[in-house]
Amino acid sequence: MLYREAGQFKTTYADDQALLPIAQDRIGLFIILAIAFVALPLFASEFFLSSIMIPFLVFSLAAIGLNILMGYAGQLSLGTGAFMGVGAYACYKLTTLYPDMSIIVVLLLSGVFSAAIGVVFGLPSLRIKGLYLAITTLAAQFFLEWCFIRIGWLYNYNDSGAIEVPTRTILGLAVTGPQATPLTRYMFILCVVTIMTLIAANVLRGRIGRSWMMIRDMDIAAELMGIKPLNAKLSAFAFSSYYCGVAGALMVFFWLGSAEVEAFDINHSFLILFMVIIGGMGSLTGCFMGAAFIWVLPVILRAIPSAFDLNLLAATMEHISSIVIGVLIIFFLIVEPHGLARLWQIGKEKLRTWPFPYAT
Amino acid sequence: MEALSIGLDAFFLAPFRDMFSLPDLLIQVIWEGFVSGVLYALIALGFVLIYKASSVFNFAQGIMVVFAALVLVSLYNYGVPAWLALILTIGVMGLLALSIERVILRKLVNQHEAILLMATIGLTLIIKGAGQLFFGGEPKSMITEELGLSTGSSDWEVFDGIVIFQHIDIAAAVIAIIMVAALALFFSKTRIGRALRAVADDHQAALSVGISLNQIWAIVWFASGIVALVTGIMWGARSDVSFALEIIALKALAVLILGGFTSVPGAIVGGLIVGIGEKLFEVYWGPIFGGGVEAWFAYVLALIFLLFRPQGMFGERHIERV
Amino acid sequence: MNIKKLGCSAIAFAAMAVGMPVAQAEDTLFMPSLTYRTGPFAGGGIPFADGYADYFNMLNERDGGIGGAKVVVEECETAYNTQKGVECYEATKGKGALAYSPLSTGISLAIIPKAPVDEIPVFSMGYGLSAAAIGEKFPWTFVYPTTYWNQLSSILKYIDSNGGIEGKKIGFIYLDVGYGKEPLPLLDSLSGTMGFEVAKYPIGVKEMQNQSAQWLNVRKDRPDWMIMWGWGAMNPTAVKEAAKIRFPLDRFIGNWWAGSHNDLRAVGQAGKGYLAANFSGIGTDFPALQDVITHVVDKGNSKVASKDDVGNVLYNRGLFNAVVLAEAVRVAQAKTGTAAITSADMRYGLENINLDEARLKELGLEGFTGPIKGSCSDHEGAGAVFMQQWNGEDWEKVTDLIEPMNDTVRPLLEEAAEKYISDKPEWQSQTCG
Amino acid sequence: MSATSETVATQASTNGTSVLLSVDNVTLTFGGVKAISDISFNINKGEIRAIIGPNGAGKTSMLNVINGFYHPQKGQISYKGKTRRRMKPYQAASSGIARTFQNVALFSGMSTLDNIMSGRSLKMKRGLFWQALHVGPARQEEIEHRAYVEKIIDFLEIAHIRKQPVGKLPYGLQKRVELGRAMAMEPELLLLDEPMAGMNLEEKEDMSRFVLDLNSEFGTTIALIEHDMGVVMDLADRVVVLDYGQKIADGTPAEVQSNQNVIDAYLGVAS
Repeated sequence: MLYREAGQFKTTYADDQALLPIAQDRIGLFIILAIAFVALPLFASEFFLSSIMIPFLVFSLAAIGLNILMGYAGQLSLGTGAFMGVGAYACYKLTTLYPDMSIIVVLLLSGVFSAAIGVVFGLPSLRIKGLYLAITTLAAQFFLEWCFIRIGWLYNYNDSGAIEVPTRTILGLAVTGPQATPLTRYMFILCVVTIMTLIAANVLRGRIGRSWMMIRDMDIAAELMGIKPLNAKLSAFAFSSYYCGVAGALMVFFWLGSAEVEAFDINHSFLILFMVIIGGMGSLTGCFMGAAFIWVLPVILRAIPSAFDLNLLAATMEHISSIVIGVLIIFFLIVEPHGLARLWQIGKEKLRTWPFPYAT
Repeated sequence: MEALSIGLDAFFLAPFRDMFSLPDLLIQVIWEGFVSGVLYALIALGFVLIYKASSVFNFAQGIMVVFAALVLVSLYNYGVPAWLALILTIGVMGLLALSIERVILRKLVNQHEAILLMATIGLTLIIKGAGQLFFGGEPKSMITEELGLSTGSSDWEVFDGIVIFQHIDIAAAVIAIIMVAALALFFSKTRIGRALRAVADDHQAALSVGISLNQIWAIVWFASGIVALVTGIMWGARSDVSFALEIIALKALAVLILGGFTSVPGAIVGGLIVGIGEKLFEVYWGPIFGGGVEAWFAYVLALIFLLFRPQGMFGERHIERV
Repeated sequence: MNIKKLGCSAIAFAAMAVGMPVAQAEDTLFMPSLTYRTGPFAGGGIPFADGYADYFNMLNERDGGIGGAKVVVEECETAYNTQKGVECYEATKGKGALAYSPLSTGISLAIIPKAPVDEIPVFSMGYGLSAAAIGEKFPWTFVYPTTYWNQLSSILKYIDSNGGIEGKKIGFIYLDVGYGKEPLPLLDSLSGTMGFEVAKYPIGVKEMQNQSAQWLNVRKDRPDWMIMWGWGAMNPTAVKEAAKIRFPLDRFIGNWWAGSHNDLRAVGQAGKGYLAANFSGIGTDFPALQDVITHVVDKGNSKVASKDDVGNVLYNRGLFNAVVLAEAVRVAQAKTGTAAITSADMRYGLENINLDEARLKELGLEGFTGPIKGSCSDHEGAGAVFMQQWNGEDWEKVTDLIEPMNDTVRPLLEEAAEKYISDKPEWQSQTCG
Repeated sequence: MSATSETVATQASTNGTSVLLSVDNVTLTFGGVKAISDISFNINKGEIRAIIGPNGAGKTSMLNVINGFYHPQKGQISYKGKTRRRMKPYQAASSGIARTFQNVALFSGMSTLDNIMSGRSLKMKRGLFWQALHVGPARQEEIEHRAYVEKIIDFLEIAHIRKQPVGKLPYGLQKRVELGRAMAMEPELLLLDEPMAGMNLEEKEDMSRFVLDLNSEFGTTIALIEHDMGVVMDLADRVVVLDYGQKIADGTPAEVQSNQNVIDAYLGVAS
């Protein structure tokens, strides 16, 4: 009833090509942003910011990275964790080599390294497709993991073999390291993620994004229409890995504070993959929904027993949440294989036609 | 220049000198590679069976290995005699296959391969959670001797050295061969087996001659459940039964790349190549890289292989049409 | 799930979101327990978590807590995963956590930098950063009773006293992560001074149960002794593989995380002779353990799967972790005069701990472990380890305590501590005491 | 062999029309099976050229050779005076060859609008930087191309399905969108692979109208494969007939229709 586009006429192509052509969507986004930028910083607890919102944003960004590759360019990848690792290690090396360089610059540069590595491991995609490609990205995953362990230079030969985040400031305010408050870190990540999401949305609706989707939907036709598969696939790998790399750097620098190689292991790749699947391939909104679902839901599930004074073991809860997520994945695949984003869209369509369900 | 020639020597010649200076060790390395190759091949075989019949890339194969072994050991620990536990475990795997077909596959008929793959990822999470919930996460020892498998070893004196053969490894190889033979017989001699092959070739055609797809799916899942159980017993005997085993199953993916998703001989040959190759590489070349190269060798091998033969070892090159 | 329940959980979630203080009874001591009862390392995590919780529960049952304040143990499952560990830390720190013992090097590394900011001490008992032994540099981190480096020196001393170490070849097989690699610098440095040769065999986490290639390398290199820094499923597999290549198991020594009952039960008779370092007593033959059995286990308040698990190596290790924390609480209570101490008091307590023979006897733990005495500069206590040997069915203590080579190790630790704080300007001004 | 191509070229120039594309002695085999053997013909600028023949005659393979998807073992293709033996499909596209497919090959996950916009890919030049910001030149460019695409949408009368995902459109409309996508490339040579297949009479008439208009209004040279002889006779200026991978006739519709070889091939008379 409230969600109607009737009466909203577009008079220019520019209006019609806006990211959110429907006014209600724009209002909704505005409310979400207002909550994220104003309400949460004012009212949310430290735990909520540092253990729910920060990981949620980091994972959303990583999911966007993977979704660009998988959902938009149609190239399955199981190496997300490793690409995030490249970003994190690059960020660490850069900031320890050049301590005076602004952390923002370091962060943006670190994505470049993971983009480069992404391109190298994307090369086989020119000959290999589908599931076969997914398994070759496993080679990237395991080989890079091995490099993170074996190449001591990457972690400055620390005895612990881990990268430890030094304190970096912006305008005198600590944004990384233990001194940085959850609020500062949250606001920083929120800005980065918001801007990068906007950029992704812009790129995806332009020529480059379209060329990825052409390759995804019908690679032969795309080639016959002048798309060079080499450029399209590698640019998708580069762009996707850039996002993953920045997400990895954010994860270590603004969330964990330190990381060993296990932080980027194969399970991490799967975690991001689940987010993309659950959220919906080929949907940016879906990335956020998927990240919320996979990361926040278990946190809530864990909180339920204590809310009801149920004396359940933490481990039991862990098993149950694993089962619940597994069941939900299958449930979604059966009910709506295109993920939460599609469900959301269907919901909106229903609203639009309500109360006449058969109107189109 | 000199450094380069030393480097080339270290990489291309020295490993072979090492091999021939201790031939008994070389034989041992190849044997160890062969045994782990057999186990990789078994896991890959589980994948192939299911993929052939239903185009489902069963990601849960690895966790099924753990689950089968866990059920067996836990039943024994509850006081069930070993032989009965084995039979009951086979029953449990059958039940699992049946419920997977009923609850999941039947609802996802004709969906895209990627969606079926994801469904098996969901299945993995469920089995993992349920397995730990019911049986606990702590590692358990495999009931090797109780199942009548010898834990001893035999020596073979050769080239002034010895090669040690663990009886359990010999048993693994023999049982694997028997299983592959049994499967081959099943495929070629029985009505259901022939139906399975028909399904693999063409779903529509199979349906039109009155073969129930549901029945066949349940059967292949059951068959790979049994393959998983055998793998679980063998690998469990080599170390222990714990959820860490699941990670090894990922190596079967590299095997599948080499052998192709639908080829039983491919799974076997691929398994042996990966098994023997990685042991040789780790022992003779690993020290050059600081060791631990086994972690990626199989995947990188598969990747390089794919670049030259994208269709796999036994796959046919197909012509793209528009 | 009905609407009412949904509402309740929504409220719980909202409470979490805005950080409503959770009502706590007065005079409690909140001890978070970051456990891993799931995942590939659950085999080590479960008994440790049980011992830890049972000891505190025993104190509650037997003495009504510590100094009149009940101990509240809250478990948070990490699955040995750093991300989840950090989440657990953030989730529990606001509830008045007194100290953290995450039993994971990865999680320890993640929370050590947070400790001075949140003012909650980290007690990584025999794991984590070795450099944290230097109290001046790491005022908020404790590694009693000893560090990996000192432990390694004790193991090398044991080898030296069993046929000499000079000119020998020592094989070092380790889990290829930060934990396993930590002793490498010391090993390299001591190989020069003590005159032995080192061969290294890394085992990737994914290859824990697939070690045959590395053991073939061992067979090729023929080391005189093997030392293992292993964890989880790596341990039983390694012992089995060693037995397979006929490596003499009485020359194969695991560190204190590679010598639990869970590890060797899977090996059984085949593992006979295998040695491991340990610093906490084996079995239930201590009054304190008997109290745990009477007050907790027999009443069905323990999470142990069977009563036989009480007294096994890692159960006792977890229990010992709780013993040290409880003692630190007492020291802090004595100083402040209040029962409900703060985490900053806890730091004082940990730093001024003095578990001497007499005190151990009072606690019902005579002979359980060596004495520990902390100080401002010494956060490890330079404790000694003993060797235990697997007899095919159980562990037996086979040596007395072997003192570490503290004189050699301490300067290296100081060097490492310097290096750790070199890029942390805010750490350079802090000091102990 | 070269003599033939020379004669073709001379023929064309004497007719006063310029040759846009000529196929010279092309042979294509798949693992020993000949799909096309030694075929030569040409396409003049501005004409509608039909390629006909029974099933399996090698028509689609011929189109695939022309736009570089298959590489012939023998022979060569000359396009706009340039001769290339091996050409990548995207090179063909950038030199102005567009095509549609026998089995609709639309980008099923995208809307009608996006599908047609995708035809503009080669015309759009702005780099990643401007696209990321989506202000200034990139936005301007997107809007300009949108205007052109809207013209095509009007021309093809598909404005009502502009925002719909193409996967769910009826077959006839999908074919139309595919034509639109090819038009968006502003091709000089448009290859249509059975544009009317599976259509009812009304749809066929619409499509014929579009093809003729496209040829006359936009001046696009068109080569089409079609089974419906009626349609071919109405549309085509010249027809080439293939059978079993060989050229059996070439000429105006009337000439071809009366050619004995063609009649035999279509009626299945043993030759």
